Amino acid sequence: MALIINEEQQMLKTSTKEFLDLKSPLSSLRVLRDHSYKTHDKDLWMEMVEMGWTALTIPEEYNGLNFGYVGLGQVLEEMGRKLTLSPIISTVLMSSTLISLSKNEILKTKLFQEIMNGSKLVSTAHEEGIQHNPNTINSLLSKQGEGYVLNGKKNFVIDGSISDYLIVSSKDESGSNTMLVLVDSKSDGITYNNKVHMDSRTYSDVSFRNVKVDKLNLLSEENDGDSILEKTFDIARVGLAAEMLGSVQEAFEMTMSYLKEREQFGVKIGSFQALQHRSALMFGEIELCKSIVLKALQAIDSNDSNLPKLASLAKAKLGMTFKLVSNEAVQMHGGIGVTDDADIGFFLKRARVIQRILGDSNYHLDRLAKINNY
Amino acid sequence: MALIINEEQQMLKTSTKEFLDLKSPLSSLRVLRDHSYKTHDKDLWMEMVEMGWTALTIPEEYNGLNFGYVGLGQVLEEMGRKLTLSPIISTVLMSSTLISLSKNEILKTKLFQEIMNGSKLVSTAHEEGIQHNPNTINSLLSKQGEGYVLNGKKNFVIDGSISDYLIVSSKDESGSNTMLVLVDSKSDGITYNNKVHMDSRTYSDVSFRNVKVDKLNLLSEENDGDSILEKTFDIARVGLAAEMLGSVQEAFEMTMSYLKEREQFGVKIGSFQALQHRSALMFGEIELCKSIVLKALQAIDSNDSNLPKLASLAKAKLGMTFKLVSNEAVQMHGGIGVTDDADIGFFLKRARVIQRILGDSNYHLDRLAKINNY
Amino acid sequence: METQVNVDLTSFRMEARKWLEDNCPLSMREKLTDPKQLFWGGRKGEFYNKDQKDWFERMLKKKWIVPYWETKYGGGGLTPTQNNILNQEMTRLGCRKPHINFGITMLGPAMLKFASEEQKLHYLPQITKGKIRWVQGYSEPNAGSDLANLQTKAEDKGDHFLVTGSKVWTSFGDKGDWIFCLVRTDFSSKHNGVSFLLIDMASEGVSTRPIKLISGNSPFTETFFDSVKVPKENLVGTLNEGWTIAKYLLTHERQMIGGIGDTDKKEYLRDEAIKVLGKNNDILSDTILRAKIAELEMNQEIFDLTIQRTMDEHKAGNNSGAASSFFKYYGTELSIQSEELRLSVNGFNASEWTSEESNNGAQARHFCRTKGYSIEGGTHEVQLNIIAKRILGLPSK
Amino acid sequence: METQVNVDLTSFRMEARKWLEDNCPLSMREKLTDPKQLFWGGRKGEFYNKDQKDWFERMLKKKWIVPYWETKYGGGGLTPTQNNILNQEMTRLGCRKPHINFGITMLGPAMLKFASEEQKLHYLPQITKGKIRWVQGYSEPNAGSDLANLQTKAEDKGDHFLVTGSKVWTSFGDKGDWIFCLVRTDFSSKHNGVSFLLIDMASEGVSTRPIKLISGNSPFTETFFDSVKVPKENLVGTLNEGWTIAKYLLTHERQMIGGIGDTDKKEYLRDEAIKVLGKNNDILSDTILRAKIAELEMNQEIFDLTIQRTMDEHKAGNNSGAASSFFKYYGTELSIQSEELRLSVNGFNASEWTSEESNNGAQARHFCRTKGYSIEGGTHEVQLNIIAKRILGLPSK
Repeated sequence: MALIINEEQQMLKTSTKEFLDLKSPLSSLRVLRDHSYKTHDKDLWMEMVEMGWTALTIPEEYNGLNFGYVGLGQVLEEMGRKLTLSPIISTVLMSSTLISLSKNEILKTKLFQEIMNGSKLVSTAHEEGIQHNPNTINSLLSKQGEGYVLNGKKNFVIDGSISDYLIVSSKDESGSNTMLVLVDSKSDGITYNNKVHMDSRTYSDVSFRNVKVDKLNLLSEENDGDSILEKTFDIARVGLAAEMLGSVQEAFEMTMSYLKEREQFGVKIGSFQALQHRSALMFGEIELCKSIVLKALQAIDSNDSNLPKLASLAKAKLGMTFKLVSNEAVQMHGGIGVTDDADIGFFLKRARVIQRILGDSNYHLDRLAKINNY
Repeated sequence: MALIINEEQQMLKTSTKEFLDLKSPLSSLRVLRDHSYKTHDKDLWMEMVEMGWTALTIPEEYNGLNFGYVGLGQVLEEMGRKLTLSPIISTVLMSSTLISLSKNEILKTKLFQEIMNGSKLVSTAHEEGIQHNPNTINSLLSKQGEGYVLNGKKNFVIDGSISDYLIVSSKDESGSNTMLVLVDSKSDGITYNNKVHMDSRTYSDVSFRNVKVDKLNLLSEENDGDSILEKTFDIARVGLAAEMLGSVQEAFEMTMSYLKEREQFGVKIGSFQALQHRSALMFGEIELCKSIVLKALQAIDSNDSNLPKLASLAKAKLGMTFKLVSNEAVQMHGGIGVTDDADIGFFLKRARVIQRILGDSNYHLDRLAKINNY
Repeated sequence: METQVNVDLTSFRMEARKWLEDNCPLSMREKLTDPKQLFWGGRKGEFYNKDQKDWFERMLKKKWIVPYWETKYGGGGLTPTQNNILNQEMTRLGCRKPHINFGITMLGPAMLKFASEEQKLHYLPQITKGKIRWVQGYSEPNAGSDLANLQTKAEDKGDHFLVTGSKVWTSFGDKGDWIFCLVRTDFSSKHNGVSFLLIDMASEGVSTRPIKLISGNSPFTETFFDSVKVPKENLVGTLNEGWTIAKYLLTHERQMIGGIGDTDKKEYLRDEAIKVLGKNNDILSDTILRAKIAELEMNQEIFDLTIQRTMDEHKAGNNSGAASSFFKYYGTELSIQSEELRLSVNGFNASEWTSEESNNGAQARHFCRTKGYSIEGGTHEVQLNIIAKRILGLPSK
Repeated sequence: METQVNVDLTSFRMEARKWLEDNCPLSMREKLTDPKQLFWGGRKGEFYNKDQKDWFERMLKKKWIVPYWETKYGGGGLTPTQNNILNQEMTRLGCRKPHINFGITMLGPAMLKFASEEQKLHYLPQITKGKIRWVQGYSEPNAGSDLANLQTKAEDKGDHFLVTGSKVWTSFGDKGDWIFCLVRTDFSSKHNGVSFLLIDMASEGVSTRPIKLISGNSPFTETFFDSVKVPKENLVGTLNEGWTIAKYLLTHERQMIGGIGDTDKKEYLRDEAIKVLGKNNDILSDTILRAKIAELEMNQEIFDLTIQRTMDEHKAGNNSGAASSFFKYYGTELSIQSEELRLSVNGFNASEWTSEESNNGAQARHFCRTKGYSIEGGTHEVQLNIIAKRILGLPSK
């Protein structure tokens, strides 16, 4: 497949950009933050829903747009440029992806409809440590009568404070099967500790204490829990990388503009060769980022068996580049760059949080080596 | 102890510099190389012996100068500036150090005398793999009658092609004791494969096949073989770091001169800010190098129990800095830098070889982590 | 003779140790967990608790607020060696500094070198008593690292200067009493037309506005001067030659930011990593992070040795060592890298911003704060320029 | 219609595959182990062995030495898509290139764009037959990366130019037949006074001297012109506007050095490391080296994708992608880093210089050779300058 986006995908990207330029400039983040760290603008979210963003990856048979992940990637990239706050990561990129991999057709049909019409938000609850660690699941799903009860603790649930449903990973009583269940977020026995992080987004630590789960709410069958989870993670990693790609480009472009504008010692600071070389190096890294993000997005849509490797390449590379570029962007902005008045600092902060979601660069470099058997 | 060299040490350093400026400029290396990779200039070595360099670290009770390793470090640093070829690393830094740790007083007295009067050269043979690995010794010293026989293979013996004696590490028949023995390099059963390396120096792979060893030639007693070897290695690592410090400074200074001299695009290339910043960063790294080398040399003389850590800090830091500076030096010399006509390339090549001796930077970073228990 | 000196120093050490043990409250020997635990003095200065007050007052009485200044200026009159010993003993016990003030670390040294005897006798004793909280004013909105472009002007009005303009990056300008400032007294030349002036911030026409940083905190203000009358005797040094004093002061600032003279006990990132991440086959479970921590700690350890070596060379009368620009660059760079790695170590916890458990996001905010270190007191880029030109002698275009 | 094209391409692929399988000797499908295994052609060109000769002559007869040039110029007349398919099939089988010549990769493209029809018909067919080994002459002893400073002059003597001066870094100048040169034809302006000239190296007054590199080998020479007569018809393009051709050619050179179009089969450093160093608890025993290899291979893989993306964008008529300067910089940088890591992997063996076991120090010499990659064809620094100014639009002073 050619490593370019097609005309339809380009149109989606352009319309997303135009929409966000108008409705969600970078300054929106500051406004929401300064309103007691509001999680997102609900009206804006309904507009996004109307534009079909929650339906992009849903197959036609469920009345979705079947636009694929390359399409969703373009939307995420543009949202990354504006650091737009919305439930798209939790509900669409993670939960809807997970649901699409489930064989529970009844639940799938229902949830897809609720996601597409914007009536429900869904979060996945899967982390149990302070680092991403998909291999550790201590939460327990025990049989009780016709159904189950869930016990355990989950960390860092994205949008946990606003979602209507939670999809929770757990082990069955044998300890060998990974079980994925959907629970109503208001169920008895669920308690939340909502925490604002440095990117002004809210993540929740969630406790489950004897939470009743109907057997109809099982999203995994015997034995497919792990594979659903792993594939969801890989797809989400690529989606996060797409978001990061947008952020990296925006931070870089803002910095290039600043270098062309700001004067010091009587000349534009962009004329200093040391800054020019550092800028050229960043340019190169960003070119690399564009290629791996697109390749990995295509791999999702084409069901490429290399997805795990490509997902790790994307998450590792974007993590490193976002760190580099956000550091250089703040540094090159000088004094103004470290003030809260400047928007450039938002990228620095987002870089540090999104880096950790589903594995940081160290995690994925290590995973790449393991995939390549060393 | 103050981190400065005293007046006597400074005088030794100055006189060494004056001597080498005259007798062994950087160009000598080229001359020896172009004479079929001659190992060293024998007359010059005898002059060094007369100046007392082989006696510097030998205690007064053996008629040595007892000048200590800070003193030897100054000599090695100056030799590093000229990349002087001589047996000082093999005979003085490694073998004489090892001998000084032995309790075999008869052998010690004899060898010290021969080293001090320049009549004998001594190499240590201790590597068995293609990476430094002090924990692997497969060479075997078996009892035979009154004495022993030695079997095994050693790699990368410095000056193995010219030494009169070899000090060889081996295991006894129990496999648990490390034995250090002195053998005449011409003994029956020893064969050499001499190899010129990229630094124009010769290293030997040496095979021992039923080589007879007199019991009087044991340098270790039961149980002290490992500790003698380990301490010898740590001292030698610091000495190598001192040599590297000289090389790093010389390569850097040659490059700074070139930057002030060479014109391109109508200006001195040293006026380009990108090169200035890279130069400033190198300057900083070299300042750090000076501190750790002196601290580690002092630790040898004061029998500081932190020597292992300081030796690894020195070898790791100097390895990284020599790599950085030799790369930058060649790059900043541009086209001329990659020609054989220019001397700057000699530093590039030496950096790659000395880096590997007794553990490269990776090895020592790993060792530092282990010393600090993580 | 030599022996007598050593005996005296040893007994000084023993006395100092005993005095500190007797007088430094236990809570004043704990690691700082909050900037409020530092006492900055001045008109608005308040003590955090009784222990802090006791500690300050005991040290004040002992004349050890600034132990190494001459007694006529309110100092303790200690020799450099005695002062070193006192520092060592304070570090050994973990004693906090009783008082922090730019008057001690920056203005004081400059006054000792450039001020008139009258000025010294007037200002320095007040500093040693913690009566004035000093603020510095160099940078201006459009000057940044380019001090030669200063616009704040001081017009000569006979018995006073009339000062108009503004300064940015004045540390805690809203909490300070007096500001030492660079002002332009002559627009005809760039470097030579600048003077060094002391201004009472209670004067009419002085106002401040906090600058909020990306850390969410406001350690700096913008300070405005609207026709402020400043008595002529507040000029330090020669008119139009304030640049000399500024350069001298910047050197001190660089060393401060670079971490020289920090008496805090060391905390190792590796210990935090071992605790949080655990080990696997005896080595830190994240081997990539392990290598990065090892390299950082290598450089930290060698940087500390380099500070020591430079001080020792200085003592030995040899100033061939590295310059303050290098210390400023490298010291801040290590702090920045260290905080970056700490984020990796602590994962999801590290980026918390508001929760109580995270002490109001202390770690994340501190990380953000370090991003300013490579900009304040001359950016990284300016330091590298200085090294290249002044130390390495590389040519200008 | 679309379908018909696809059918044709598929059958072209099948035919090409079969032809290659039938005609490419097995030894010509092995990995290169020695530069001599490449056939450079020209007057002094010699075949390494019979297989090499057969392979060259069969490809020559098939017109596949330069398969994508028009048949009137001696090419095979393949479309870009067909040519791509042929390349893919050659890579699949591991076929070596039958002939290497700067005439194909550098001069040819420039002539196709800038030469007269007469010149094209004269020179290009000779190139496709491997008759002339071409050499390039841009750099001069005191010009380096600064081509505007060229001093080699070509004086107009009516029917010929008289060329005097010298060139450095002429690749294999001692083995070449003709050189394409930048010469100064007007000293009154810097960029515009340069012309592009073809010179027969057998002409009187041309001499060469090998330049020995730190690798110990001499892939370059210095070439001297002592009043060399060059016919006027050897001028390519417009007089005094050779700079345009030079820039075009440099772009090609950058892509070549940067590794684009490399049809070698991939060898992974990780495999070498696993073999040499072994594993410990399932991961490479040297965990620090492991992380460095993983990072390098990550960048190699993504760089390859970036070449692909750029080509795909180009095909789609979109040239927004990265420039040749970036490919030159990044491609050479990856080669350099890879050889550096290979030294670490192979330890004591890696630095051998002369032994037979080490193939006369092949690895160490190759490492040394890569140090030139960041200098030849415009230094790293020049590439970064170009990216900063031309792509990012950053201002000059």
